[in-house]
Amino acid sequence: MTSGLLFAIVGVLLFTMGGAGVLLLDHLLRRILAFNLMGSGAFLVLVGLAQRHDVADPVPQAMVLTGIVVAVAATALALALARRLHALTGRMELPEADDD
Amino acid sequence: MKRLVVIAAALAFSLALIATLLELPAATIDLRPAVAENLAASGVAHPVTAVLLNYRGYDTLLEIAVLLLALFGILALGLERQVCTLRAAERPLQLLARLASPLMVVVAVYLLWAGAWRPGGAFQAGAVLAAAAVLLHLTELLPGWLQPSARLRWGLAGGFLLFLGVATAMLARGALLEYPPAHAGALILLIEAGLTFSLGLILAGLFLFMTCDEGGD
Amino acid sequence: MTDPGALMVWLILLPLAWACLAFLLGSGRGAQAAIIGLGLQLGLTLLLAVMLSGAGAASHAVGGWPAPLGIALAADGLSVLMLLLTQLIALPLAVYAHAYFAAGSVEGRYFWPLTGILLAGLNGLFLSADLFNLYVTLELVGLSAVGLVAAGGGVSQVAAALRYLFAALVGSGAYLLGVALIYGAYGTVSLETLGPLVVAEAPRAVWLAGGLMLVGLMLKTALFPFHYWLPSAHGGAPAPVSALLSALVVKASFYLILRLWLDPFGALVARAELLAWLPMTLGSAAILWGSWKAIRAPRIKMLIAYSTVAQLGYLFLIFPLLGTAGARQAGMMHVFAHGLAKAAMFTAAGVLIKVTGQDTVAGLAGVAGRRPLSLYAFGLAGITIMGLPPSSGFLAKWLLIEAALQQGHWIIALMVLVGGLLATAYVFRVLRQAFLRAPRAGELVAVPRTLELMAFVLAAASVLLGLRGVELMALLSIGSAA
Amino acid sequence: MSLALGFDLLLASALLWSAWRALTTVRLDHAVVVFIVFGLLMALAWARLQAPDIGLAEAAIGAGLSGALLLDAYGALRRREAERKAP
Repeated sequence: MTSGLLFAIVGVLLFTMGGAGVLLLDHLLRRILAFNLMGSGAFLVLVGLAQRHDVADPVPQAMVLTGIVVAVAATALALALARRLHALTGRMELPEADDD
Repeated sequence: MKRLVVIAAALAFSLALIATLLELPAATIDLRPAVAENLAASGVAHPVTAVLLNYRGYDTLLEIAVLLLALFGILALGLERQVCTLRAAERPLQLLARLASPLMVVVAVYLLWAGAWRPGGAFQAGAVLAAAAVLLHLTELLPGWLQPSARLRWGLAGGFLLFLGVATAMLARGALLEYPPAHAGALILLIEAGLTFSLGLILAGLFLFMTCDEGGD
Repeated sequence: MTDPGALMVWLILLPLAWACLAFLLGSGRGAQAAIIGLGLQLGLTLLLAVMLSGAGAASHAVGGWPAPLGIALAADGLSVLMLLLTQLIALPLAVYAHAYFAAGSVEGRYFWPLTGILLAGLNGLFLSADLFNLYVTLELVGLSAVGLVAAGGGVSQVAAALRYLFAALVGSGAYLLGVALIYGAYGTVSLETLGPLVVAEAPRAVWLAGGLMLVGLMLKTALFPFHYWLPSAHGGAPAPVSALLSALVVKASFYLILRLWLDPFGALVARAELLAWLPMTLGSAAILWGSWKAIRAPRIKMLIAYSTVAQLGYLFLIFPLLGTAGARQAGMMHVFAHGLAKAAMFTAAGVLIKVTGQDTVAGLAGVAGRRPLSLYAFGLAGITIMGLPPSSGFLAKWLLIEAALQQGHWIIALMVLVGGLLATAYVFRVLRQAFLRAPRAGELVAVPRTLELMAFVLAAASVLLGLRGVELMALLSIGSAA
Repeated sequence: MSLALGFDLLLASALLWSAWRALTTVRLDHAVVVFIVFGLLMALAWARLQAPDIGLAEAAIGAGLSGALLLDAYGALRRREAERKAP
């Protein structure tokens, strides 16, 4: 098995682990961690799968660089919102949906 | 119950996907020859930088917009900030930070310059600049930021505006971001220099605008 | 400018430029820059539509690098219609927002930069012909929408924004994994190149990729049962933001589903015909559930938000019928009808809430006599939502029923009729309350006339479009094989 | 089994283990620190995938900046909770 394929498989596992985490965890900080794992997983699949014959491919590598910056932007926004919620309510979990 | 269902679904999905990855035939198209052939016209010698700032430079332009947008989003929350004061910190730590931060600026400039032919470039350089600012903040040498002044706003948006301006100017020649091969290297370096500066400020801002949203003491 | 490529590029550059200007100059001059920019964008879009209807679909290779090495922008009838709707709705909403936000408020200050980036993301999304570039535009749209929901808000707004953010991030994450699998299978993300490559005998990874992208985009479109984040986000945001989100943002991911469904995944879909009934079933459930919740909602903006959940359902009824041009026209007509009418409803509701100082349906008692223009706007938008002639909503439903009966799928026609009846129930709940001859308890707050005028313009457009809708939908044939 | 494959397998299991711990470990501060370790392991994985550019970016942005943001957020939570308990 090549490094590319191996890390693509790790990427799949990280993605589903992160996805399940976002769905199941209540604490917002953990959810943000889980979302980041999801992103890292998708990035590993993108590069790993493209390089499954172990030859470097600059195109997906550049895409992942873009993706990492987008992920940090999303993380920062999520943290700012979570901190705001904590400042207002003292809680780090989302309140029940207020949808009536 | 929900937990079990989600975990079972995640496991089943992982296994199915991994099985399909193992049987996937070779990709139909290989872009590597095209990347290599056009490298001479791209203005840089490092393929990843060529993809990032030339072949797919449009992605990068929009990605800077995403970063700016995150910053706008944080500022728009209207955090009730108190004045950010500096606390007393350990003198040796401060000395270390004072020594390290100019060094980090040098590293950033090197990464920016080296990006043309080897790993490095504006993002890594900007991140190092931001790390220097965070370090100065953690050692109480740099206070967190409140609402940005006009000058800081120009600094934050300047790199993006420069990129946007160059991209637009190229439109007059034919296509958005179509650099003339003779000047591509210089134009990319100009854009990267502007981006490094603004990315350093934006990434530092993501940290420094948030850190003052509550009185620490 | 005679080159359609340059027009397309300017539609993305202009909103980015005025977003930056608004950030640098502050809200007063920022709003002026935005309104001028939006006026230009509308002009450019009209020019693009005229140009394409003469010369056919156009594309622009960004950086001068043709796909698959570079990124291509492409405009066909579908993109042009979405662009047209976006600028048509954004301009009156900008004028409305300029009057809506108090000078100096933090949500007013950042409304312009965030909206500029949102519109650049939307225009970029409608023009992009590259799966990874589409991911970046999806993030631009999603994150700016979250920022707009949260801006300057209290607990419920911030919580709604967070719920929305996680839904948007999981949605775009699933989409991104799909893109990664496609790149792994074919070595390209260019839509144009992928078109002939994706055949019915595609490897299973491609099927999974399509599934991931579909589910991720459904989550972003808030299709039932993924609608859980929508009511609190659309119902809790300031009125101009709610209007932008309901009228445009959810349509962007719907547009992308439709585009990818037709091509490059058309070959896969043709092989599994039953697949088209999945979106249709979910859409039907959305119509029933959303309408039921709208009929029961105590607060007016929640009522409108649940109406959006229901109305999005119609868009997914067209999938089993997509073989005919009529079904695509019906879908796009509904996108227009709902976009204009929903923007009108949220803006009118924004006026009524400002005037009465509270947001319950019960609190509207007797408001008709005092604010007739706003209520008239709400009523006109209601006519479109219910689908009464001559509105564009009627035309959309007519086209849909016609396409359904032509192919013998009477169940789809039945869903359209049931949805219309349910919509009548919740629209009349508001109107009946407003026309009650109840003595007003409190004083009514004065509001700028511009607010009511813009709500009226949007509502009138949604009705009058019914008279010229067929001509508009003819644009859909640009660059379309069928 | 070659040395390279052995290293890759070790790295892969370390990645999965640290990801799992970041989600499940009881203490929040430990979770954040494990997440930063995960970021550094990712940087190593990128190096193994012949992607040093991403490795640099991951270490600086993924582990460094995200880590600093998360730690700062955690610190803010602790401070505010302490204030609430002892006003």
